[in-house]
Amino acid sequence: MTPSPDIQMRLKSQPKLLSSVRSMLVSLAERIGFGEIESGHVALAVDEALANIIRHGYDQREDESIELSAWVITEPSPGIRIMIEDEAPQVDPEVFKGRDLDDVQPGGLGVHIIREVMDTCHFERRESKGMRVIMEKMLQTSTSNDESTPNGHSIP
Amino acid sequence: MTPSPDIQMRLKSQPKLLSSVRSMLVSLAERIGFGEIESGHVALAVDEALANIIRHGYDQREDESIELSAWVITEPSPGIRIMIEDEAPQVDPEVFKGRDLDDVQPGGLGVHIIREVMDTCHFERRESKGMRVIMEKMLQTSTSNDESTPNGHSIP
Amino acid sequence: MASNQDLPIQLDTITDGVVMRPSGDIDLSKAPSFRTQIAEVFQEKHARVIIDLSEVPYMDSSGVATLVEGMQIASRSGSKFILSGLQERVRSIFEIARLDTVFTITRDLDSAERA
Amino acid sequence: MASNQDLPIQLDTITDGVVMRPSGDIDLSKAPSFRTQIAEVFQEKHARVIIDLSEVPYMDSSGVATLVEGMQIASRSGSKFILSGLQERVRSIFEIARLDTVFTITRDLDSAERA
Ligand SMILES: Nc1ncnc2c1ncn2[C@@H]1O[C@H](COP(=O)(O)OP(=O)(O)O)[C@@H](O)[C@H]1O
Ligand SMILES: Nc1ncnc2c1ncn2[C@@H]1O[C@H](COP(=O)(O)OP(=O)(O)O)[C@@H](O)[C@H]1O
Repeated sequence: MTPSPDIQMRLKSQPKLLSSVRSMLVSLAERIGFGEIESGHVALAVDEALANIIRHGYDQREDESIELSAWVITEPSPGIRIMIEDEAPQVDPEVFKGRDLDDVQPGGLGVHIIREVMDTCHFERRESKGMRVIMEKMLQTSTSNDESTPNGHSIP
Repeated sequence: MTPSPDIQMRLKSQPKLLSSVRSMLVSLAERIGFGEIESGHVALAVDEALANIIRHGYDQREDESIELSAWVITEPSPGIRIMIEDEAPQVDPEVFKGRDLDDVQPGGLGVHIIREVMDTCHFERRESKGMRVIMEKMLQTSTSNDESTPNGHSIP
Repeated sequence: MASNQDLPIQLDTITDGVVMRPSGDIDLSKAPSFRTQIAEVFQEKHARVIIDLSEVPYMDSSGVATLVEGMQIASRSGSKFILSGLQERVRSIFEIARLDTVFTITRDLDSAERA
Repeated sequence: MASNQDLPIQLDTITDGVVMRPSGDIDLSKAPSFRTQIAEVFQEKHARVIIDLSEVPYMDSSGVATLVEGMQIASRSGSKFILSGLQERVRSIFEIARLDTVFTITRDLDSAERA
Protein backbone atom coordinates (compact mmCIF):
# COMPACT_ATOMS: atom_id res chain seq x y z
CA MET A 1 0.00 0.00 0.00
CA THR A 2 1.29 3.42 -0.93
CA PRO A 3 1.53 5.85 1.99
CA SER A 4 -0.27 9.18 1.60
CA PRO A 5 1.73 11.85 -0.23
CA ASP A 6 3.76 14.39 1.72
CA ILE A 7 2.52 17.18 -0.52
CA GLN A 8 -0.44 17.20 -2.85
CA MET A 9 -1.34 20.01 -5.20
CA ARG A 10 -4.45 20.53 -7.22
CA LEU A 11 -4.22 23.26 -9.81
CA LYS A 12 -6.20 24.71 -12.64
CA SER A 13 -4.90 23.93 -16.12
CA GLN A 14 -3.34 27.36 -16.54
CA PRO A 15 0.14 27.91 -18.03
CA LYS A 16 0.68 30.84 -15.68
CA LEU A 17 0.62 28.50 -12.67
CA LEU A 18 3.52 26.36 -13.93
CA SER A 19 6.18 28.60 -12.41
CA SER A 20 4.66 28.18 -8.93
CA VAL A 21 4.71 24.40 -9.26
CA ARG A 22 8.32 24.49 -10.43
CA SER A 23 9.35 26.66 -7.48
CA MET A 24 7.65 24.30 -5.06
CA LEU A 25 9.43 21.28 -6.55
CA VAL A 26 12.87 22.87 -6.76
CA SER A 27 12.57 23.72 -3.09
CA LEU A 28 11.35 20.24 -2.15
CA ALA A 29 14.06 18.51 -4.20
CA GLU A 30 16.78 20.70 -2.71
CA ARG A 31 15.43 19.91 0.73
CA ILE A 32 15.70 16.20 -0.04
CA GLY A 33 19.31 16.77 -0.95
CA PHE A 34 19.33 17.09 -4.74
CA GLY A 35 21.81 19.60 -6.15
CA GLU A 36 20.77 22.72 -8.02
CA ILE A 37 20.87 21.17 -11.50
CA GLU A 38 19.11 17.97 -10.48
CA SER A 39 16.41 19.87 -8.60
CA GLY A 40 15.91 21.92 -11.74
CA HIS A 41 15.54 18.69 -13.69
CA VAL A 42 12.80 17.44 -11.37
CA ALA A 43 10.93 20.71 -11.90
CA LEU A 44 11.54 20.50 -15.66
CA ALA A 45 10.09 16.99 -15.90
CA VAL A 46 6.96 18.04 -14.04
CA ASP A 47 6.65 21.23 -16.09
CA GLU A 48 6.81 19.16 -19.30
CA ALA A 49 4.20 16.71 -18.06
CA LEU A 50 1.85 19.52 -16.98
CA ALA A 51 2.37 21.44 -20.23
CA ASN A 52 1.49 18.29 -22.20
CA ILE A 53 -1.68 17.78 -20.19
CA ILE A 54 -2.70 21.40 -20.77
CA ARG A 55 -1.92 21.29 -24.51
CA HIS A 56 -2.84 17.78 -25.54
CA GLY A 57 -5.13 16.52 -22.78
CA TYR A 58 -7.16 19.65 -22.17
CA ASP A 59 -6.65 21.35 -25.53
CA GLN A 60 -5.56 24.57 -23.74
CA ARG A 61 -8.78 24.84 -21.70
CA GLU A 62 -7.82 26.70 -18.53
CA ASP A 63 -10.63 25.64 -16.20
CA GLU A 64 -9.76 21.96 -15.95
CA SER A 65 -8.02 20.39 -12.99
CA ILE A 66 -4.68 18.63 -12.53
CA GLU A 67 -3.54 16.85 -9.40
CA LEU A 68 0.07 16.41 -8.41
CA SER A 69 1.23 14.24 -5.50
CA ALA A 70 4.78 14.15 -4.20
CA TRP A 71 6.41 11.66 -1.86
CA VAL A 72 9.70 12.20 -0.14
CA ILE A 73 11.41 8.81 -0.36
CA THR A 74 13.85 7.90 2.39
CA GLU A 75 14.22 4.10 2.02
CA PRO A 76 16.27 2.41 0.63
CA SER A 77 17.87 5.70 -0.47
CA PRO A 78 16.65 9.31 -0.60
CA GLY A 79 14.65 10.40 -3.59
CA ILE A 80 11.38 11.79 -4.82
CA ARG A 81 8.29 10.20 -6.36
CA ILE A 82 5.80 12.34 -8.25
CA MET A 83 2.40 11.35 -9.56
CA ILE A 84 0.38 13.58 -11.89
CA GLU A 85 -3.25 12.82 -12.69
CA ASP A 86 -5.62 14.48 -15.13
CA GLU A 87 -9.23 14.06 -16.16
CA ALA A 88 -8.61 14.38 -19.88
CA PRO A 89 -9.73 11.87 -22.52
CA GLN A 90 -7.71 8.67 -22.23
CA VAL A 91 -5.08 7.88 -24.85
CA ASP A 92 -2.94 4.86 -25.62
CA PRO A 93 0.06 5.02 -23.27
CA GLU A 94 2.15 4.16 -26.35
CA VAL A 95 1.93 7.82 -27.45
CA PHE A 96 4.28 8.67 -24.60
CA LYS A 97 7.14 6.83 -26.20
CA GLY A 98 8.88 9.99 -27.38
CA ARG A 99 10.13 10.43 -30.91
CA ASP A 100 13.45 9.93 -32.66
CA LEU A 101 15.51 13.04 -31.95
CA ASP A 102 17.70 12.74 -35.05
CA ASP A 103 14.90 14.38 -36.98
CA VAL A 104 15.07 18.06 -35.96
CA GLN A 105 11.55 19.37 -35.37
CA PRO A 106 10.02 22.04 -33.19
CA GLY A 107 7.90 19.56 -31.23
CA GLY A 108 8.08 16.15 -29.73
CA LEU A 109 10.63 16.93 -27.02
CA GLY A 110 8.58 16.89 -23.83
CA VAL A 111 8.24 13.16 -23.28
CA HIS A 112 11.86 12.62 -24.22
CA ILE A 113 12.97 15.20 -21.64
CA ILE A 114 10.90 13.61 -18.88
CA ARG A 115 12.39 10.17 -19.60
CA GLU A 116 15.87 11.58 -19.75
CA VAL A 117 15.96 13.59 -16.51
CA MET A 118 14.05 11.18 -14.28
CA ASP A 119 15.18 7.69 -13.28
CA THR A 120 11.83 6.11 -14.03
CA CYS A 121 8.64 7.33 -15.61
CA HIS A 122 5.44 5.42 -16.28
CA PHE A 123 2.31 6.58 -18.12
CA GLU A 124 -1.01 4.78 -17.67
CA ARG A 125 -4.76 5.14 -17.94
CA ARG A 126 -6.46 5.94 -14.64
CA GLU A 127 -9.17 3.61 -13.41
CA SER A 128 -12.12 5.83 -14.21
CA LYS A 129 -11.14 8.68 -16.48
CA GLY A 130 -7.96 10.57 -17.34
CA MET A 131 -4.29 9.69 -17.51
CA ARG A 132 -1.64 9.24 -14.83
CA VAL A 133 2.12 9.56 -14.92
CA ILE A 134 4.36 8.40 -12.09
CA MET A 135 8.00 9.40 -12.09
CA GLU A 136 10.84 8.87 -9.69
CA LYS A 137 14.32 10.20 -9.22
CA MET A 138 16.77 8.94 -6.66
CA LEU A 139 19.68 10.78 -5.14
CA GLN A 140 23.20 9.75 -6.15
CA THR A 141 22.17 7.82 -9.22
CA SER A 142 23.13 8.93 -12.68
CA THR A 143 20.50 10.81 -14.65
CA SER A 144 20.96 8.40 -17.51
CA ASN A 145 18.04 6.03 -17.60
CA ASP A 146 18.84 3.60 -20.38
CA GLU A 147 17.43 0.59 -18.64
CA SER A 148 15.06 1.78 -16.01
CA THR A 149 12.29 3.33 -18.09
CA PRO A 150 9.69 1.12 -19.70
CA ASN A 151 10.11 2.71 -23.12
CA GLY A 152 13.51 4.20 -22.43
CA HIS A 153 15.60 5.68 -25.16
CA SER A 154 19.20 4.72 -25.16
CA ILE A 155 21.00 8.01 -24.66
CA PRO A 156 24.62 8.00 -25.72
CA MET B 1 -20.42 31.59 -4.10
CA THR B 2 -16.67 31.28 -3.95
CA PRO B 3 -15.04 30.02 -7.16
CA SER B 4 -12.77 27.00 -6.84
CA PRO B 5 -9.19 27.83 -5.88
CA ASP B 6 -6.52 28.24 -8.57
CA ILE B 7 -4.07 26.21 -6.52
CA GLN B 8 -4.76 23.90 -3.62
CA MET B 9 -2.13 22.19 -1.53
CA ARG B 10 -2.50 19.46 1.05
CA LEU B 11 0.58 18.84 3.10
CA LYS B 12 1.68 16.82 6.07
CA SER B 13 2.29 18.79 9.24
CA GLN B 14 6.06 18.70 8.84
CA PRO B 15 8.30 21.73 9.41
CA LYS B 16 10.60 20.58 6.61
CA LEU B 17 7.84 21.16 4.06
CA LEU B 18 7.41 24.83 4.93
CA SER B 19 10.14 25.99 2.56
CA SER B 20 8.38 24.35 -0.42
CA VAL B 21 5.13 26.12 0.42
CA ARG B 22 6.96 29.44 0.74
CA SER B 23 8.64 28.98 -2.64
CA MET B 24 5.33 28.20 -4.29
CA LEU B 25 3.72 31.30 -2.80
CA VAL B 26 6.57 33.67 -3.59
CA SER B 27 6.40 32.53 -7.19
CA LEU B 28 2.61 32.87 -7.32
CA ALA B 29 2.65 36.31 -5.71
CA GLU B 30 5.36 37.55 -8.07
CA ARG B 31 3.37 36.23 -10.98
CA ILE B 32 0.36 38.22 -9.77
CA GLY B 33 2.56 41.28 -9.76
CA PHE B 34 3.68 41.70 -6.15
CA GLY B 35 7.23 42.95 -5.70
CA GLU B 36 9.96 40.89 -4.09
CA ILE B 37 9.42 42.16 -0.54
CA GLU B 38 5.63 41.89 -0.68
CA SER B 39 5.79 38.40 -2.19
CA GLY B 40 8.09 37.47 0.67
CA HIS B 41 5.52 38.86 3.09
CA VAL B 42 2.76 36.68 1.64
CA ALA B 43 5.00 33.63 2.11
CA LEU B 44 5.90 34.80 5.62
CA ALA B 45 2.26 35.11 6.66
CA VAL B 46 1.48 31.61 5.42
CA ASP B 47 4.64 30.21 7.03
CA GLU B 48 3.59 31.71 10.38
CA ALA B 49 0.07 30.33 10.10
CA LEU B 50 1.34 26.85 9.19
CA ALA B 51 3.97 26.90 11.93
CA ASN B 52 1.27 27.80 14.48
CA ILE B 53 -0.93 24.94 13.31
CA ILE B 54 1.99 22.51 13.59
CA ARG B 55 3.04 23.77 17.04
CA HIS B 56 -0.22 24.66 18.73
CA GLY B 57 -2.88 22.82 16.76
CA TYR B 58 -1.08 19.54 16.19
CA ASP B 59 1.38 19.69 19.07
CA GLN B 60 4.27 18.99 16.65
CA ARG B 61 2.76 15.72 15.37
CA GLU B 62 4.08 15.30 11.83
CA ASP B 63 1.46 12.97 10.36
CA GLU B 64 -1.48 15.35 10.45
CA SER B 65 -2.81 17.17 7.42
CA ILE B 66 -3.10 20.85 6.47
CA GLU B 67 -4.89 22.21 3.45
CA LEU B 68 -4.03 25.47 1.74
CA SER B 69 -6.10 27.06 -1.02
CA ALA B 70 -5.02 30.06 -3.05
CA TRP B 71 -7.07 32.28 -5.31
CA VAL B 72 -5.62 34.71 -7.78
CA ILE B 73 -7.86 37.77 -7.48
CA THR B 74 -8.27 39.96 -10.54
CA GLU B 75 -11.39 42.00 -9.74
CA PRO B 76 -11.75 44.77 -8.62
CA SER B 77 -7.95 44.87 -8.39
CA PRO B 78 -5.20 42.21 -8.48
CA GLY B 79 -4.42 40.37 -5.31
CA ILE B 80 -4.26 37.03 -3.57
CA ARG B 81 -6.60 35.21 -1.19
CA ILE B 82 -5.31 32.32 0.88
CA MET B 83 -7.30 29.93 3.04
CA ILE B 84 -5.64 27.48 5.42
CA GLU B 85 -7.62 24.73 7.11
CA ASP B 86 -6.58 22.23 9.75
CA GLU B 87 -8.21 19.37 11.62
CA ALA B 88 -6.85 20.31 15.03
CA PRO B 89 -8.96 20.78 18.17
CA GLN B 90 -11.01 23.95 17.90
CA VAL B 91 -10.04 26.99 19.95
CA ASP B 92 -11.66 30.33 20.65
CA PRO B 93 -10.80 32.62 17.69
CA GLU B 94 -10.02 35.25 20.34
CA VAL B 95 -6.63 33.56 20.92
CA PHE B 96 -5.54 34.89 17.54
CA LYS B 97 -5.64 38.45 18.73
CA GLY B 98 -1.88 38.75 19.02
CA ARG B 99 -0.17 40.14 22.10
CA ASP B 100 1.15 43.53 23.11
CA LEU B 101 4.58 43.88 21.53
CA ASP B 102 5.91 46.36 24.07
CA ASP B 103 6.65 43.43 26.33
CA VAL B 104 9.73 41.81 24.78
CA GLN B 105 9.30 38.02 24.81
CA PRO B 106 10.54 35.17 22.65
CA GLY B 107 7.04 34.13 21.59
CA GLY B 108 3.74 35.59 20.57
CA LEU B 109 4.88 37.17 17.32
CA GLY B 110 3.32 34.93 14.67
CA VAL B 111 -0.26 36.21 14.75
CA HIS B 112 0.97 39.77 14.93
CA ILE B 113 3.13 39.26 11.84
CA ILE B 114 0.25 37.77 9.84
CA ARG B 115 -2.01 40.70 10.69
CA GLU B 116 0.70 43.18 9.87
CA VAL B 117 1.80 41.91 6.45
CA MET B 118 -1.61 40.97 5.05
CA ASP B 119 -4.44 43.40 4.31
CA THR B 120 -7.07 41.24 6.00
CA CYS B 121 -6.95 38.09 8.06
CA HIS B 122 -9.80 36.19 9.68
CA PHE B 123 -9.64 33.17 11.99
CA GLU B 124 -12.70 30.98 12.56
CA ARG B 125 -13.88 27.54 13.59
CA ARG B 126 -14.60 25.24 10.68
CA GLU B 127 -18.05 23.70 10.42
CA SER B 128 -17.10 20.19 11.54
CA LYS B 129 -13.66 20.11 13.10
CA GLY B 130 -10.53 22.20 12.93
CA MET B 131 -9.75 25.87 12.42
CA ARG B 132 -9.65 28.05 9.32
CA VAL B 133 -7.82 31.24 8.53
CA ILE B 134 -8.54 33.35 5.47
CA MET B 135 -6.15 36.11 4.51
CA GLU B 136 -5.98 38.54 1.63
CA LYS B 137 -3.48 40.95 0.24
CA MET B 138 -4.16 43.33 -2.61
CA LEU B 139 -1.67 44.87 -4.97
CA GLN B 140 -0.94 48.58 -4.66
CA THR B 141 -2.36 48.97 -1.19
CA SER B 142 -0.21 49.80 1.78
CA THR B 143 0.80 46.89 4.00
CA SER B 144 -0.46 48.75 7.02
CA ASN B 145 -3.73 47.24 8.12
CA ASP B 146 -4.88 49.41 11.00
CA GLU B 147 -8.50 49.32 10.08
CA SER B 148 -9.06 46.34 7.87
CA THR B 149 -8.38 43.49 10.29
CA PRO B 150 -11.03 42.47 12.80
CA ASN B 151 -8.63 42.62 15.73
CA GLY B 152 -6.03 44.79 14.06
CA HIS B 153 -3.23 46.35 15.99
CA SER B 154 -2.62 49.95 15.32
CA ILE B 155 0.90 50.05 13.92
CA PRO B 156 2.55 53.44 14.12
CA MET C 1 -2.66 39.03 -15.27
CA ALA C 2 -3.06 39.19 -19.05
CA SER C 3 -0.03 41.40 -19.49
CA ASN C 4 2.02 38.86 -17.56
CA GLN C 5 1.82 36.54 -20.52
CA ASP C 6 4.09 38.89 -22.44
CA LEU C 7 7.74 38.00 -22.45
CA PRO C 8 9.81 41.16 -22.08
CA ILE C 9 12.41 41.27 -24.87
CA GLN C 10 14.99 44.01 -25.35
CA LEU C 11 15.89 44.68 -28.97
CA ASP C 12 19.30 46.04 -30.01
CA THR C 13 20.42 46.86 -33.53
CA ILE C 14 23.84 45.65 -34.68
CA THR C 15 25.68 46.23 -37.98
CA ASP C 16 24.10 43.39 -39.90
CA GLY C 17 21.05 42.56 -37.84
CA VAL C 18 19.45 42.54 -34.43
CA VAL C 19 19.95 41.15 -30.93
CA MET C 20 16.87 39.92 -29.03
CA ARG C 21 17.38 39.71 -25.28
CA PRO C 22 14.37 38.09 -23.54
CA SER C 23 14.32 38.12 -19.75
CA GLY C 24 12.71 35.66 -17.38
CA ASP C 25 11.62 32.03 -17.54
CA ILE C 26 10.41 30.87 -20.96
CA ASP C 27 7.72 28.24 -20.43
CA LEU C 28 4.32 27.41 -21.87
CA SER C 29 2.93 30.72 -20.59
CA LYS C 30 5.56 32.83 -22.34
CA ALA C 31 6.42 30.80 -25.44
CA PRO C 32 3.51 32.21 -27.53
CA SER C 33 4.71 35.76 -26.88
CA PHE C 34 8.29 34.68 -27.70
CA ARG C 35 7.12 33.14 -30.99
CA THR C 36 5.17 36.26 -32.01
CA GLN C 37 8.09 38.55 -31.32
CA ILE C 38 10.56 36.36 -33.22
CA ALA C 39 8.21 36.27 -36.21
CA GLU C 40 7.95 40.07 -36.10
CA VAL C 41 11.71 40.45 -36.14
CA PHE C 42 12.02 38.17 -39.16
CA GLN C 43 9.58 40.30 -41.13
CA GLU C 44 12.31 42.91 -41.27
CA LYS C 45 14.90 40.74 -43.12
CA HIS C 46 18.06 40.78 -41.05
CA ALA C 47 21.28 39.09 -42.12
CA ARG C 48 21.83 38.08 -38.48
CA VAL C 49 19.45 37.45 -35.59
CA ILE C 50 21.10 36.84 -32.23
CA ILE C 51 19.06 35.52 -29.32
CA ASP C 52 20.88 36.54 -26.17
CA LEU C 53 19.66 34.14 -23.46
CA SER C 54 21.84 35.48 -20.67
CA GLU C 55 18.77 36.77 -18.79
CA VAL C 56 16.79 33.53 -19.13
CA PRO C 57 17.22 31.32 -16.06
CA TYR C 58 14.80 28.62 -17.23
CA MET C 59 13.44 27.26 -20.48
CA ASP C 60 11.27 24.25 -21.20
CA SER C 61 10.56 22.43 -24.46
CA SER C 62 8.00 25.03 -25.54
CA GLY C 63 10.77 27.63 -25.54
CA VAL C 64 13.12 25.25 -27.34
CA ALA C 65 10.43 24.49 -29.93
CA THR C 66 10.03 28.22 -30.55
CA LEU C 67 13.77 28.52 -31.18
CA VAL C 68 13.72 25.55 -33.57
CA GLU C 69 10.99 27.36 -35.50
CA GLY C 70 13.10 30.51 -35.50
CA MET C 71 16.04 28.57 -36.88
CA GLN C 72 13.83 27.15 -39.64
CA ILE C 73 12.53 30.60 -40.63
CA ALA C 74 16.11 31.88 -40.64
CA SER C 75 17.36 29.12 -42.91
CA ARG C 76 14.49 29.74 -45.34
CA SER C 77 15.25 33.45 -45.43
CA GLY C 78 19.02 32.97 -45.56
CA SER C 79 19.68 34.72 -42.24
CA LYS C 80 22.11 33.66 -39.55
CA PHE C 81 20.35 32.59 -36.32
CA ILE C 82 22.61 32.47 -33.28
CA LEU C 83 21.99 31.65 -29.63
CA SER C 84 24.32 33.20 -27.08
CA GLY C 85 24.92 33.46 -23.36
CA LEU C 86 23.04 30.31 -22.30
CA GLN C 87 22.94 29.71 -18.55
CA GLU C 88 23.94 26.22 -17.46
CA ARG C 89 20.39 25.07 -16.76
CA VAL C 90 19.21 26.24 -20.17
CA ARG C 91 22.20 24.72 -21.93
CA SER C 92 21.37 21.43 -20.25
CA ILE C 93 17.95 21.25 -21.94
CA PHE C 94 19.52 21.80 -25.38
CA GLU C 95 21.85 18.91 -24.64
CA ILE C 96 19.01 16.67 -23.53
CA ALA C 97 17.12 17.54 -26.72
CA ARG C 98 20.36 16.88 -28.64
CA LEU C 99 20.04 20.31 -30.23
CA ASP C 100 23.28 21.71 -28.83
CA THR C 101 25.06 20.83 -32.08
CA VAL C 102 22.17 21.78 -34.37
CA PHE C 103 22.04 25.42 -33.27
CA THR C 104 24.91 27.85 -33.58
CA ILE C 105 25.56 28.57 -29.92
CA THR C 106 28.18 31.06 -28.78
CA ARG C 107 29.43 31.86 -25.33
CA ASP C 108 28.79 35.59 -25.46
CA LEU C 109 27.50 38.41 -27.61
CA ASP C 110 30.92 39.31 -28.95
CA SER C 111 31.42 35.89 -30.46
CA ALA C 112 27.83 35.89 -31.69
CA GLU C 113 28.42 39.07 -33.70
CA ARG C 114 31.45 37.44 -35.34
CA ALA C 115 30.06 33.91 -35.78
CA MET D 1 16.38 13.97 5.84
CA ALA D 2 17.24 13.99 9.55
CA SER D 3 20.52 15.77 8.97
CA ASN D 4 18.66 18.43 7.03
CA GLN D 5 17.18 19.70 10.27
CA ASP D 6 20.60 20.93 11.28
CA LEU D 7 21.32 24.56 10.60
CA PRO D 8 24.90 24.92 9.34
CA ILE D 9 26.68 27.56 11.41
CA GLN D 10 30.25 28.67 10.92
CA LEU D 11 32.02 29.69 14.16
CA ASP D 12 34.86 32.22 14.21
CA THR D 13 36.80 33.32 17.24
CA ILE D 14 37.41 37.03 17.75
CA THR D 15 39.42 38.87 20.44
CA ASP D 16 36.68 39.02 23.04
CA GLY D 17 34.25 36.39 21.85
CA VAL D 18 32.80 34.54 18.91
CA VAL D 19 31.01 35.12 15.62
CA MET D 20 28.23 32.69 14.64
CA ARG D 21 27.42 32.71 10.92
CA PRO D 22 24.38 30.53 10.14
CA SER D 23 23.55 29.93 6.49
CA GLY D 24 20.17 29.29 4.91
CA ASP D 25 16.57 29.98 5.81
CA ILE D 26 15.78 29.89 9.54
CA ASP D 27 12.23 28.63 10.00
CA LEU D 28 10.42 26.18 12.27
CA SER D 29 12.50 23.30 10.88
CA LYS D 30 15.84 24.93 11.67
CA ALA D 31 15.07 27.02 14.78
CA PRO D 32 15.59 24.11 17.23
CA SER D 33 19.08 23.51 15.85
CA PHE D 34 19.78 27.26 15.99
CA ARG D 35 18.67 27.38 19.65
CA THR D 36 20.84 24.40 20.62
CA GLN D 37 23.93 25.85 18.99
CA ILE D 38 23.41 29.29 20.57
CA ALA D 39 23.05 27.65 23.99
CA GLU D 40 26.27 25.71 23.43
CA VAL D 41 28.16 28.87 22.55
CA PHE D 42 26.94 30.58 25.72
CA GLN D 43 28.25 27.74 27.87
CA GLU D 44 31.72 29.03 27.04
CA LYS D 45 31.29 32.52 28.56
CA HIS D 46 32.14 35.01 25.84
CA ALA D 47 32.21 38.78 26.41
CA ARG D 48 30.75 39.21 22.90
CA VAL D 49 28.57 36.98 20.74
CA ILE D 50 27.97 38.24 17.21
CA ILE D 51 25.31 36.62 15.05
CA ASP D 52 26.27 37.34 11.44
CA LEU D 53 23.04 36.96 9.45
CA SER D 54 24.50 37.89 6.06
CA GLU D 55 23.97 34.35 4.78
CA VAL D 56 20.36 34.10 6.00
CA PRO D 57 17.89 35.05 3.23
CA TYR D 58 14.77 34.26 5.27
CA MET D 59 13.73 34.11 8.91
CA ASP D 60 10.34 33.64 10.51
CA SER D 61 9.15 34.28 14.07
CA SER D 62 10.65 31.01 15.32
CA GLY D 63 14.09 32.32 14.33
CA VAL D 64 13.35 35.70 15.88
CA ALA D 65 12.15 34.01 19.08
CA THR D 66 15.42 32.08 19.26
CA LEU D 67 17.37 35.33 19.00
CA VAL D 68 15.25 36.95 21.73
CA GLU D 69 16.16 34.00 23.95
CA GLY D 70 19.81 34.45 23.02
CA MET D 71 19.61 38.12 23.98
CA GLN D 72 18.06 37.17 27.32
CA ILE D 73 20.78 34.61 28.08
CA ALA D 74 23.39 37.22 27.12
CA SER D 75 21.97 39.86 29.41
CA ARG D 76 21.88 37.38 32.33
CA SER D 77 25.50 36.41 31.72
CA GLY D 78 26.66 39.98 31.10
CA SER D 79 27.71 39.32 27.46
CA LYS D 80 27.19 41.56 24.49
CA PHE D 81 24.82 40.06 21.92
CA ILE D 82 24.95 41.69 18.50
CA LEU D 83 23.17 40.99 15.23
CA SER D 84 24.92 41.99 12.04
CA GLY D 85 24.57 41.88 8.26
CA LEU D 86 20.78 41.48 8.09
CA GLN D 87 19.41 41.16 4.60
CA GLU D 88 16.49 43.46 3.80
CA ARG D 89 13.85 40.73 4.08
CA VAL D 90 15.15 39.63 7.47
CA ARG D 91 15.41 43.19 8.72
CA SER D 92 11.80 43.68 7.76
CA ILE D 93 10.59 41.00 10.17
CA PHE D 94 12.49 42.62 13.05
CA GLU D 95 10.75 45.87 12.24
CA ILE D 96 7.34 44.19 12.10
CA ALA D 97 8.04 42.58 15.49
CA ARG D 98 9.22 46.01 16.70
CA LEU D 99 12.47 44.42 17.83
CA ASP D 100 14.73 46.45 15.57
CA THR D 101 15.42 48.87 18.40
CA VAL D 102 15.56 46.22 21.14
CA PHE D 103 18.49 44.32 19.60
CA THR D 104 21.89 45.81 18.93
CA ILE D 105 21.97 45.57 15.14
CA THR D 106 25.00 46.60 13.11
CA ARG D 107 25.45 46.87 9.39
CA ASP D 108 28.53 44.66 9.13
CA LEU D 109 30.95 42.54 11.11
CA ASP D 110 33.48 45.33 11.54
CA SER D 111 30.99 47.53 13.34
CA ALA D 112 29.78 44.52 15.33
CA GLU D 113 33.26 43.90 16.71
CA ARG D 114 33.45 47.52 17.83
CA ALA D 115 29.86 47.94 19.07
N1 LIG E 1 -0.94 14.51 -21.52
C1 LIG E 1 -1.09 14.05 -22.78
N2 LIG E 1 -2.30 13.66 -23.22
C2 LIG E 1 -2.46 13.19 -24.46
N3 LIG E 1 -1.46 13.06 -25.35
C3 LIG E 1 -0.23 13.43 -24.99
C4 LIG E 1 0.01 13.94 -23.69
N4 LIG E 1 1.33 14.19 -23.60
C5 LIG E 1 1.86 13.89 -24.77
N5 LIG E 1 0.93 13.42 -25.63
C6 LIG E 1 1.17 12.94 -26.99
O1 LIG E 1 2.52 12.57 -27.07
C7 LIG E 1 3.17 13.30 -28.12
C8 LIG E 1 4.60 13.62 -27.72
O2 LIG E 1 4.62 14.59 -26.69
P1 LIG E 1 5.88 15.51 -26.49
O3 LIG E 1 7.10 14.65 -26.52
O4 LIG E 1 5.72 16.32 -25.29
O5 LIG E 1 5.93 16.43 -27.78
P2 LIG E 1 4.92 17.59 -28.25
O6 LIG E 1 4.05 17.89 -27.10
O7 LIG E 1 5.81 18.73 -28.62
O8 LIG E 1 4.22 17.01 -29.42
C9 LIG E 1 2.32 14.52 -28.36
O9 LIG E 1 2.42 15.02 -29.64
C10 LIG E 1 0.92 13.99 -28.03
O10 LIG E 1 0.37 13.35 -29.17
N1 LIG F 1 -3.18 27.23 14.90
C1 LIG F 1 -3.39 27.45 16.21
N2 LIG F 1 -4.12 26.62 16.96
C2 LIG F 1 -4.33 26.86 18.27
N3 LIG F 1 -3.84 27.92 18.91
C3 LIG F 1 -3.09 28.80 18.24
C4 LIG F 1 -2.82 28.61 16.85
N4 LIG F 1 -2.07 29.64 16.44
C5 LIG F 1 -1.88 30.42 17.50
N5 LIG F 1 -2.46 29.93 18.59
C6 LIG F 1 -2.52 30.55 19.93
O1 LIG F 1 -2.26 31.92 19.76
C7 LIG F 1 -1.11 32.32 20.53
C8 LIG F 1 -0.33 33.40 19.78
O2 LIG F 1 0.32 32.83 18.65
P1 LIG F 1 1.60 33.52 18.05
O3 LIG F 1 1.34 34.98 17.92
O4 LIG F 1 1.98 32.84 16.81
O5 LIG F 1 2.72 33.33 19.14
P2 LIG F 1 3.42 31.99 19.67
O6 LIG F 1 3.07 30.91 18.72
O7 LIG F 1 4.86 32.32 19.68
O8 LIG F 1 2.88 31.76 21.04
C9 LIG F 1 -0.35 31.04 20.75
O9 LIG F 1 0.42 31.09 21.93
C10 LIG F 1 -1.45 30.00 20.84
O10 LIG F 1 -1.99 29.96 22.13
